[in-house]
Formats: sequence, C-alpha cells, structure tokens
Amino acid sequence: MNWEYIASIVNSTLRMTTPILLAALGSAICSKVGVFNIALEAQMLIATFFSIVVNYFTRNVYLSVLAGIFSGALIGYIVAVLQVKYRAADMVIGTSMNLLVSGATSFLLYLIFGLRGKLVDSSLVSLPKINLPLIRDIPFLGRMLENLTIIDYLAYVIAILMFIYLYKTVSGFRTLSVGINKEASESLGTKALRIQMSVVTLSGALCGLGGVVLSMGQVTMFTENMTSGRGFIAMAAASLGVSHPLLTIVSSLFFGLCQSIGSALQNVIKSQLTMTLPYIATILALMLSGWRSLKSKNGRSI
Amino acid sequence: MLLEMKHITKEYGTLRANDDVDLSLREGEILAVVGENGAGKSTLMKILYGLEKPTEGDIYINGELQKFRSPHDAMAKKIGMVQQHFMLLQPCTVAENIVYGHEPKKSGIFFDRKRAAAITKELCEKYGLSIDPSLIVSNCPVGLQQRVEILKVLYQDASIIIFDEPSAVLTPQEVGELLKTIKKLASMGKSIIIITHKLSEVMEVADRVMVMRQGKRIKEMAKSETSIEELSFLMVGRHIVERKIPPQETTGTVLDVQDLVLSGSDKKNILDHFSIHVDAGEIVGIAGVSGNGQSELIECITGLTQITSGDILICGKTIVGKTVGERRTAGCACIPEDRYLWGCAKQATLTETSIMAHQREPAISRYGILNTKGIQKFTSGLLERYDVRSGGLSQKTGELSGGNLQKMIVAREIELNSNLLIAAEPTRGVDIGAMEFIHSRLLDKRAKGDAVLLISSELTEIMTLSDRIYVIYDGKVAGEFRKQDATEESLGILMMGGESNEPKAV
Amino acid sequence: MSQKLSNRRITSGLHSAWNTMRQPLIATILGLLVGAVVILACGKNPLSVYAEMFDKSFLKSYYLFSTLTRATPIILCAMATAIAWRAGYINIGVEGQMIIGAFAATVSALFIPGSPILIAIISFIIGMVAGALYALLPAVLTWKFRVSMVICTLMLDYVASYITSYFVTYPLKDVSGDGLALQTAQLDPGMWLPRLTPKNTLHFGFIIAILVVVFMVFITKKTVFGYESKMSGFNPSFARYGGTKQVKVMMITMALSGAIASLAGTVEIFGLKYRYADSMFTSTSYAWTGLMAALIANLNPVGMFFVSIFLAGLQIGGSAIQRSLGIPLEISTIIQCCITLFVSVKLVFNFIKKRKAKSTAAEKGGEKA
Amino acid sequence: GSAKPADTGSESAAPAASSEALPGVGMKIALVCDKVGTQVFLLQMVNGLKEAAAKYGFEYTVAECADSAAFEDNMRALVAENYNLIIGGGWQAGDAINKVATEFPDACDYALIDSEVEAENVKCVSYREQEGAYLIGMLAALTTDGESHVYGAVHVNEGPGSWKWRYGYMEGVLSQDPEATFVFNYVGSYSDPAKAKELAIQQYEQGCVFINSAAAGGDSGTFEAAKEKGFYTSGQDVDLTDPANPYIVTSQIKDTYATMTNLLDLYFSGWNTDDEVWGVKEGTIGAVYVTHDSQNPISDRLTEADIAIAKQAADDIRTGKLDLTNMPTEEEYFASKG
Ligand SMILES: Nc1ncnc2c1ncn2[C@@H]1O[C@H](COP(=O)(O)OP(=O)(O)OP(=O)(O)O)[C@@H](O)[C@H]1O
Ligand SMILES: Nc1ncnc2c1ncn2[C@@H]1O[C@H](COP(=O)(O)OP(=O)(O)OP(=O)(O)O)[C@@H](O)[C@H]1O
Ligand SMILES: [Mg+2]
Ligand SMILES: [Mg+2]
Repeated sequence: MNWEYIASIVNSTLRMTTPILLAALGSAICSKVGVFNIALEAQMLIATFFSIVVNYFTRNVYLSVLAGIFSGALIGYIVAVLQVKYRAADMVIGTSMNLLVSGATSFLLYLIFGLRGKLVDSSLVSLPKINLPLIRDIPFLGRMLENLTIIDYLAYVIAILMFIYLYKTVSGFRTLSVGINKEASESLGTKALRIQMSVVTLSGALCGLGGVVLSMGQVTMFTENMTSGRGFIAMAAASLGVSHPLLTIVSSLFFGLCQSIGSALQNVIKSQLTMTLPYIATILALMLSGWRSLKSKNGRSI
Repeated sequence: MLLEMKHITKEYGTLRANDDVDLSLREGEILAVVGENGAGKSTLMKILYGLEKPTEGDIYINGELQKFRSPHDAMAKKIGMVQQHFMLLQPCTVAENIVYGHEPKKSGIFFDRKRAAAITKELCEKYGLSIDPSLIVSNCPVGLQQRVEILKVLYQDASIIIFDEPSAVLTPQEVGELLKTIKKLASMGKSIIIITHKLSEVMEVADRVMVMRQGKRIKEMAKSETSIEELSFLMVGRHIVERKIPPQETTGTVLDVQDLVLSGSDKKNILDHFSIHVDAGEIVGIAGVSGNGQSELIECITGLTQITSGDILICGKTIVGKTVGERRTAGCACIPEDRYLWGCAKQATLTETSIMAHQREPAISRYGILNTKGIQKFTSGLLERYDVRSGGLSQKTGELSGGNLQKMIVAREIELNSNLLIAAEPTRGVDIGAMEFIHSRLLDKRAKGDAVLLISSELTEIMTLSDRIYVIYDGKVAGEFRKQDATEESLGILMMGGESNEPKAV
Repeated sequence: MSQKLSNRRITSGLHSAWNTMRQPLIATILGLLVGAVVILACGKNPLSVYAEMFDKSFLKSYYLFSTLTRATPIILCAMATAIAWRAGYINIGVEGQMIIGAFAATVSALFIPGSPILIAIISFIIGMVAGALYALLPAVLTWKFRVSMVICTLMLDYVASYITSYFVTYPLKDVSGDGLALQTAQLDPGMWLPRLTPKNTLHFGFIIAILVVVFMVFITKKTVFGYESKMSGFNPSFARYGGTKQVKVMMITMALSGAIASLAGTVEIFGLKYRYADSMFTSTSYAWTGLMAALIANLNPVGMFFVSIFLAGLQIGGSAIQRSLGIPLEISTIIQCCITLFVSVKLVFNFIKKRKAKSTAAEKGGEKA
Repeated sequence: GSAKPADTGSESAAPAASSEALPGVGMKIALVCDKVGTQVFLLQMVNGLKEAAAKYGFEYTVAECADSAAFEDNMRALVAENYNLIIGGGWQAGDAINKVATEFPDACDYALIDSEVEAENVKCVSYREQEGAYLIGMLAALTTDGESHVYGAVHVNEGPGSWKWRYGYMEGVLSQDPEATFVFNYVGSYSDPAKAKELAIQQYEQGCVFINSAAAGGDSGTFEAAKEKGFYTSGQDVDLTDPANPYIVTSQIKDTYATMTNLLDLYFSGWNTDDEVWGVKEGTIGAVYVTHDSQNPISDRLTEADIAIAKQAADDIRTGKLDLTNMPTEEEYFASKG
C-alpha cells in the first residue's frame, strides 16, 4: 500500500466527513436544548435540491449556498413548530418529514424541470476547490488536503465556534440552561421555547450547509434521495460525541473513516458485510465509552 | 401599602383553589401565610409571581394595577420567589446559578465567570450568607441549594420575596439560619411572604399572619395578638391536643443492622461500620443532619443499593442479596423521603400509585392477573380512611397537593401491615392536622407490636415519637439515647460532629 | 335493567371512542386539505382523486381486504413498539428484530424436515426466539454498558438488513428462474397461512394480529406485569422502590417486543410472500409505519389497531390513484405525510379543549352572577 | 369485486375516430415496475409502451411501486380491474408476477422483462448483459492501451445481478489485456452519487485508468470524478456519452424501448409464452460505437482499429463464434481461476 493511496483515503475521508459533521453538529445542538431531532435527513435533502435549483437558474454559487441553508432552516423551522411548540412526538415528525421531503423534492424536480430522478447539467457551478498555495506542495499533506471546498474547512470552524458559543458566551450559557432545566431557565425569564425553536431552525441551517457541500462540493448535481441515510449516521455521530461540538468532530471523522475503510475492504470481504462496519463500530464505540464512564463511577449498581 | 392582592379567585376546572382572597404587604414586613394542605397558599403565590393567571382579581404594587403574564413581569416589579422545588441548574456552579439572567459580560458577549464568582462573593458578604461560588450545585446539600435560591432572588434585586415552605426540607440548624436570614432581610427593608406549616417558625419570624382554609382567607392578625393554639385551631377547625405516649414493652428484634459498610466512589465509606437495631413495639429515631448517610441507610435496608459488607436481618433472617420485592415480602415497608422521586409516578392515576408494593397481594391480583374491582375498593378505602382529598380514583397523582400525596403514600405503606416500617420524613410538607394524624398512625403501628424506624430532620418529631434515638454523623452511629435521656442540646452537639455532651475544651 | 345498563355502557364507550378519535379525524381533514392543494397544483381535481383514493382503499371490499393485508404487519410492529415504549425503553429496532426473526423462521421452515404444519409452528417459534434474542442484545448493552437504546437499536436495524442481504445474495439464494432476485427459495405450500377470503390476499396473519392486540389489551390492563412495566415507564425509581425488578421488566418487555416484531415479519412471509426476499421489510418500512401508528394512538392498543389500518389504507389508496389516475407516487406520499403530521400534532384538539374549558367557566361564572 | 378505472385518469393513446381498425382497441395493458424516476431503463420501457399504445390503440397504465410489497398488490388489483396484459418491468417484479400468474392463469396475460420466472404462462424476456459488458471490457482495454493494467468498476450491489456485468467486463478486458487485474466497489444504494464518486476516485488512486460505472443514480458521480481526475469510464442502459465529458468513452446498451415494442408486436401477432433471452444478436444489448451509433464524437483514445476489433467481437457474438450464453457462477469462475 503506497503513501499516495493512503493520502487519498484520508482526502476522501475528509470529504465524506463534512456533510456528516455538519448534520451531526445540528443534531448535537438540538440535543443540547433537549430536543431530539431526527428530521436531519429531510433538512439535508431539501438543501441539496434547492441549492442545485438556484444554481441552475442563477449560476451563482453564493445564492445557491444561501438557498440551501435557507431551505434547510425552513424545514428546521417547521420541525420546531410541530415538535417544540405543539409537542408532537419527535419520532413521528422526524419520520414523516424525512418521507415528505423525499417525495416533495422528487415531485418538484418533475414539476419544475420535467425531469425524473436527477438533475445533472454541465452548466451547474460547483463550489470552488481550495488548494492552499504552500500546503499544496508538501507531498503527503498536500495530497491529503487537495480538492476541498471552503465548507470542508468551515465545518470545523463552525464546530469550534459552536463550542465557544455554548461554553464561553452568555447567550450560549442560557441556551445550555434550557436543555439542563427548562423550567428553571424559564423561571428567570429565559424564553426557552424561543431558544429551542431557533436552535432547531439553526440545526436545519447546519444540515442545509451539509446538503450544500454534498450536492455542490462532493458532486455537482441533484439526485433523488442523494443523502442516502447520512442524517442517521450523523445522529449516531452526535450521540457518540456526547453532543459536544469538539468530540463530535472526532466521532464524525471516525464515521468518515469507517466508510472509506469499508470501501477499501470490499476487495477482500463481501460488500454487504463491509457495509455493516460503521454501524457495528458505533455500537462498539458506545459500549466502550459507556464501560469507561461506568468504571470511573464504579459505585452503585442498579 | 407596598403590595395588595384584591379579590383573587382561581379556578381549576370546577375546583376553587382561591376564593376571593385579599392580601396586603408593607415594606420591611414579614407576612406568614398558613393553612391546611390544599388550602390554596401555593396557588395564591403562583398568581403573585405570574406563574398562574387569576380567574378574577387584581394585583397592585404601590397602588398601581399590575398584569403579570409571566414570572418575568413579576421580577421586573421586584418580586422574587424561592420556590419549593428548586429551580436550579444542577450541573452548573453556584455562581452561574446566581447570576443567571443578568450575567456579567466580557467584550459584550462572553460570560465573565470570574466576575460572576466575585459578584457572588460580594452578594454573600452583603447579606451575610456564605457559600463557595465555585461549588457545583448538585453536590450541595439542600440547605445550601436553598441559599443559592435566596441569593438568586437577591441578585435580581427583589424587594418582595416569597418563600413557599422553605423549611420543609431543611435541617433544624439550617432552619435556624434561614429564619435569621429572613429577619435580616426584612431589617434591610425587604418585604417577605412566607408559607409554612410550622407554627413555631411563624411565631419566630412573622409580623403578621394570614390563615387560609379551603381557598378562602379566614383571618388575619398581628403575630402579637395570636398564639400557636389559636392558629392551629383556625387552620384545621379543631384543637390539637398534645398526646401522651404510654411506655410499652418491646419483644424481640425486628431489624438488626450489623456492622454495615457502604463504600462510596472515593476511599471514604458512606456508611461506616454502622450497627443499629429496632425491636418490635418500639419507634426508633435516627437523628442527624441530612446528607450524613440517612438516605443510603434506607436504600441499603430496602434493597435499592447493594451493601459493601456487614449484615442486615429482619426478624432474624438475613436480607442481604435479596431483591427489593423479596425484602418487602419479608416485612419491610418504607415511606420514602422524596415522594416525587421514589413515592409515586406523577402521570399515574391514584389507583396506580396506591397499589404499588401491594400488587401481588391476593386482594389486588391472583396469578399475575389484576382484580380491577378489588383494586378500586382498596384505593377508595385508603383515600377514605386516611382523609386524602382528591378528585377521584382516576385523577393523576401529580395533581394532588403535596400534603395529600404524602398522606396517600403513608397510607399505602402502613397498609402493608409489615413488621418493619421505615418512615423517612413522614410529615414533610403536611399541615398540622395531617401531621397529628400521621403520628397517630405510626403510634398505632407501634401499639400493634411492629417496629418503626423513624428518620427525620425534624428534631421535635424524633424526640416526641421515638422510644430510642440514634444520632448519625458522617455515616457512623455517633450516639444512642433513651427517650428520657435525650435533650435537644445533647443530640444537637452529636449531630454536628461534637464528641460528647461535654463542652469541648478550647 | 341490564339492557339499559349495557346500553349506557355502549353509549359511554362510543363517547370515549369519539373522544379519542376526534383529534385524528379533524387532523385527517386538515391533512386532506393540504393534499388537495398539492393535487390542484398538479392540475387534477382533488375531489375525484380523493373519491378514487378512498374508494380503492376502504370503501370497496376488494381494496379494503388489501388494506387489511397490508395493515397486518404494521399492526404487529405497532404492538411491538408499544410494549417496549410503555415501559420506557425506546426500541426503534423493531425493523431489525422483524428481519432477523422472520429470516430465522424462513430458514428453519426451509431446512428442517418434517410435516409442514408442524414445521411451520416450529419455525414461528424459532423466529420469535430469534427476534427476542435480537431485541435482548440492545437491552443487555443498555443494562451493562449504558449504551443509548435509541442509537443502539437503530444501528442494529442496519446490521440486520445487511447481514440477511448477504445470506440471500449468496449462501441461501433461490436458484429457480434465472436467480436474479435476491431471495430464498419458496416455502412448502403446506406451510402457508390460510387465506381468509378466496380472491384476496388477506390471510390468517390478520387473525394473529388481532389476537396480539387482545393480548396487549390484556397485558396492559389486566396483569401485574403490565402494571409494573407501565410504572417503570412513568418513573423507574418508583417502580424499583415498589419491588419491581427493573432488569427483569426490561428483558421481558424487550424480548416480547422482539418476539412480536418477529411475528410481524413471519406472518408476512408465511401468509403473503412465501419466502424471504432482500429488503422486503426495509423498503416497505412496516416498522416505521407501525411506530408512527403507535405514537399517534398514544400507545393505546385498540387505537393502534385502527391507526395502523388507516395508514395502510393511505398507502393502498396512494398506489391506486397512481395506477388509475396517474397521480405521481410522490403526491400520495405527500398526502400521507401531511395527514400523519397533522394527526400527530395535538394542536387542533387542544385548541378545542381550551375553548370548551373557557366557555364552561364562563357559563359557571354566569350562573353565579 | 372488480372495478374499472375511472375514465378521467387513464391514459389512452387511442385516437377516438380511427380506432376501430386497430387490434388493441378496448384492451388494457399495464406495466408494473419500480418508481420510474430513478431509472432510464424504466423510462425507455414506458416510452416503448406509449409508442405501442399509439400503434395498437390499447389503453395503458404504468403502475409504479413504492416498495417491494406493492408489486404484488398492484398486480392483483390490475387482475381484479380486468386488465388484458400485465407486464412486469425488472427483476423486482419477478416474484410477484410468478405468483399472480400461477394463481390467476386465465384472467390475464403476463409478460416479464429483464428476468425469468418459472410460471409457464409468463412470457419472459431477459438479457445476456454479459455480451454488452464484454464489449465494454474490450473497449476499456483498448482505451487504456496498456497505460495501466488495473481496471475498476463501481456497481450498485454485489450479487448475481451485477455478476453478469462483472463477468462480461472482466472477460472482455482479459481478451485484450491478459495481465489485467480488477478493483470492484459497490455503492450499496441506488442514489448515492457522492459515494460513487469517492469510490471511483479511490480506484483511480489505485491505478485504474478505466472505471466501468453501473451504479444507477451514482453514475453521475463516477462521471464527474472521471472528468476531474482524467480517467475513462462508461455508462449503462442508454447512450450516456456526452460531448461535455469526453471521458465517457462508451456506454453499455440495454434497449428496453426496443424490447417493449418488440414484445408488444409479438403479443398482437399472437405469441407463445416461451421464454426468450435477448442479447447482441437481437439488437437489444450492445455498446455504443460498436453495435449502436451515437451522435457524439468518439474519444481520441479509441481508434478506428480499436472499434474494428470490437465490432469483430460483436459479430462473433452474433454468429455464436464467441459464446457467452453459458456463464459460470461467481464461485465457479473464481474456482476455475484458482
Ligand atoms: N394545576 C392544578 N390543577 C388542578 N388543581 C390544582 C392545580 N394546582 C392546584 N390545584 C388544587 O388546588 C388546591 C390548592 O392547591 P395549593 O397547592 O394552592 O395548596 P397549598 O395550600 O399550597 O397546599 P399544601 O400545603 O399541600 O402545599 C388543591 O386542592 C390542589 O389540588
Ligand atoms: N402537572 C400538574 N397538573 C395539575 N396540578 C399540578 C401539577 N403539578 C403540580 N400541580 C399542583 O400545583 C400545586 C402547587 O404545587 P407546589 O409546587 O406548591 O407543590 P405542593 O403541592 O405544595 O407539594 P409539596 O409540598 O410536596 O412540594 C399542587 O397542589 C399540585 O396539585
Ligand atoms: Mg403548596
Ligand atoms: Mg406543599
């Protein structure tokens, strides 16, 4: 196995990680305010669609990115209204939103373009790739970091900013307090409902950005259901990262890696079996972290 | 008048929790509101604090009509409330909790935690309340948590402070300090409303007393014009007579705790070579400042926690390693100290809550199949005999007033007819009528020749009911007294970790 | 006398049924309204589309039977979900348990020699045991390692689907025909569950589903176990304090959940498909539809039964309008989702409740004055 | 009871006036298949059906199936709705049509495209895709010209379905480049272009200069990777060569349009229900530039000579000189290779 190949696996891991990381951050921040959001898939998919639609009509990258973020946020807002404000069951909302958006995007694709299945067009503009001038020339590193978009970097910045916001700022503190004890935070005038709703909307925007990087960064097209379960993987990643922004970076990278390694293993093991890898790895990782925290507590049994 | 509430009426469906109540408060005054369980005290305060909207009636501050839509509005008018169930962010620090809502900032957005700690220190000094700002709240004992609540209200610069049953969960020492604090705050110009079931506290701090019954204001008077006897008569509509407890012979040991050790997460033992016994026909009290291992002792005996070493016997048979259910059949009933955590499920109906631990009795179920009729009969019997005021068998447990819920739990455990009854804080939050009632039930149990282990932070309760008293300190038995030998001082010194009842050498 | 009494009982029963059904009904109407807008947007007449949709899902007997056939696994999945959720264990692994259980049952039926009926019964049992074991796995992990039950069961769904996919692609693949389909061989016709109607596919599995509903009602309302697991779901500390063995409740509820989930898959195979085919349970999302039914009906067994039938009917009807009116499948998905979303939101109901409370309060006030 | 479809929606292509003469008037024919959206393969079938409906004057319906259980549901309903001919499109319809045809042998006629089932009364048309894949494999080697001996392929799922492609492709490559080795990867989803792209890039990094794509919705991902990285690739089902992407050097043809129209021609001329397997010879399987022409310019990497070699092979397949009909299973194949 040569170094070039390893570098390319890392490179591909980084690209595969970004949408998962962004959605996982969306999931994490929701659980920080006590909302279980499983409409991540819907929030991502709508963004892949609308970013490409706007891209098609305007050929403008910025507008497309914005369209993606806004459409994701819009779905987030609907989820917020139904789930937070009207307290509908999270599972029902999430499941039917995922289904609804998958149907709606296919339908709209047909309605707007008369197309079925996918929109691929050479006129679509992809996100500019950044090949950093100095790093590009370092052999291994340059190879690892080639062809990443600004959002691939931005995802990590967002994670760090989210960490700073939650743990260092006043309004972050209030946001966290809603998740810790909603009643208490409300008793001192925090508008808990509003915070929860904006956080869920924000998670929509984050997933939206994840969708954008999928449809305009990794590839430049829209195809039906192109998120292919990344929202659920993101949920697992957030859970593995105990909803902490920085740990979520680690767990998302882990999932990205599982996918690349899984593909590499396909030459040896049947693909059906390699595809279980990320899922089994998640369970093992959760077991490990559970076992460690139990061991450190060591105290009373059930 | 600083504050006036006029003609307040509050209806929950058909129930009138408040019925045309008036209340007024002057600056620097301490007003005590007393009344039986479910009289509507908490409801009135929730209205004042903007947590509930009155069905009718108005609130005036300095003669100005107010409309409170939320606690936020009330706070803006300098009304603060120390709620019964603490509104604290448990995993956060004391300082973070106190400054919550008006946090000090660095460069406009960042939370200045250092300043928060400094502010907390200043605040503590100003009001003479000490607490370490960097402690994590969940690690603080209840008394300290309440202090955090008070400091929170003070930091909000409240001039009217409401306390809803602040002493119910405190140790006598903590109560003493609380009352001192309240008086001090009043002397600094704060106006205070306090709800309590402990009339001695009323007599100690209040300037005026308002008595409520069945949602109505019955009477209001200056403290100097009334007495404990009169207040209790007004509250429950009858005289409470002090009871004589006849001495009684004990027969055989029921509970025998031998050399019990429960180790904690660090090196220290939570319970350290702890040995006590309770005989048939006696009430044994455990006195101690809460947090010295009482909760763990109960958990060890009832089987909620596995012990590290030692032995626990009920009627001569060891119960170590047995499950909670097996211990219950072996004859161990328990009135839990936290009624919402262990004692009930708020969403469950009254029937469901009342048959817990009875569910395998023949009247309730046979071969695992529930007997619906039997259950209804059982529950309505309980509610009737123990005077639990409720809206019917299918009411949700969480909607009962605290005192009534307590009565129901006491009823359920006593009806188990077990050899041993562990009664942890059996009268927490109940009115004096109910308290007297619960006490008689405990004494009945003793008279029947059963054993009662009474754990209470209420020293007077322990001293009146117990035949024997152990003092628990730091997980160890710090002393053992017969009823006649125990005095408040001798117990108190041991409870605080003193060596004996001799004054310490300086 | 007794006649009168039973009459009263019936009216009060109807009343409570109305009370529980009112919210879903109103929500359905709202959902249909939104759907109507979508139908209009694609240039069709909502009324005729809806007429066709309901005609071909509930009103005509042929389609009603199809709806019931499709509802069968959904009902069972709803029950499987509910029994665990009631006790506070958020099992979203019903799909995985269904796959593993049904697959195990199929494999046993294919490979154990013997009289078909006997083998069928044995296979059902083996399937249920396999489903139960697959559900116990996350239970044990939650117990021993404090793994999040939600994530763990979700992950095991994927694992189950890929692993069975491997088996039907390679070692156990059917070789009849050109062998392109990823499926096992067909079961011996002697093992097939009997049909209930001659021309339709409605099979004995539906009766099994009804029996499970009855079983659930009995468990939840009438047994100590049901009581204890409900209390564990409300407040585990309270249940433990009352002598309930938490671990036992967890293991039993999860095992029951897995067994019922397995039954959902097994009746589909023995009553309808007659073999295990790759992704037959993932593409149909029976488990997820069942989960929605369970939540919409607030875990009430009888409610879940009807909601499941309703959701199945929407799917059958959606298919029908695509077939005969050329309405894109996406639109029927959209309609289904809108209805589900509105049903799950308690908003309508609460709004009415509040209005009522206000008006009765006002009446009372009026009387006094 | 059975029900007639409401008039409003059924799509009848029959012109009202001259309809009397057409043999299909008054007949109803249905195609039951997956959701058409994702697959050109099905779109072509639908187009073929439309075309035939215009020609014969029958009424037609496309019953799309949202999930695997819907195939049987739809077919049973169509039988109840008195359809004359039900055509299953794709192997996903196989099991359902087999059961329905066995249960209602006289109610209706049945056909199945792209798979073969046991029921006697189902006219099955399936394909020898390996023949097309063989041609693609040859072109792959001819395009690469020994630049690399590692050949890649990105498919949807591993299994007997994709084995036909894999086998044909490998044999085709090996016929031109005996040193060839292969990397195969599977996306595991019909709709994940992003993953397909990453898989293709990784194959490229392993030295593949040609990567065969058969990843359904994922194809566009592979194509994009090809354009970015500069390796060569091929499409499937229809002519996917693209003047804007010169790296798509050919496309494997599986002409379901022709299949559908041929099948209905057979039907209206009174068919027998013997199963048929169509390949290069029948014109439904092939490769762009070899058996099927394209409007798009041919890649510089493929010379006249290259195409001639492939064309010769196609002829050999037609004449039976090169016989790919009897294909080993995956296990047999690798066992024989050692
Ligand atoms: N949200 C509510 N819904 C229905 N009834 C309520 C509600 N809140 C209070 N009540 C009822 O109103 C009455 C008054 O309750 P409240 O809590 O004010 O009593 P209290 O005087 O504080 O009693 P305690 O001494 O037990 O705390 C009780 O009968 C109680 O059951
Ligand atoms: N979910 C609820 N629904 C209806 N009423 C409620 C609910 N929660 C609390 N209440 C009512 O609110 C009233 C006030 O509660 P409060 O916090 O004063 O507790 P409490 O009744 O004094 O109990 P305790 O003394 O045990 O703490 C109670 O009487 C209770 O009946
Ligand atoms: Mg109260
Ligand atoms: Mg109270």
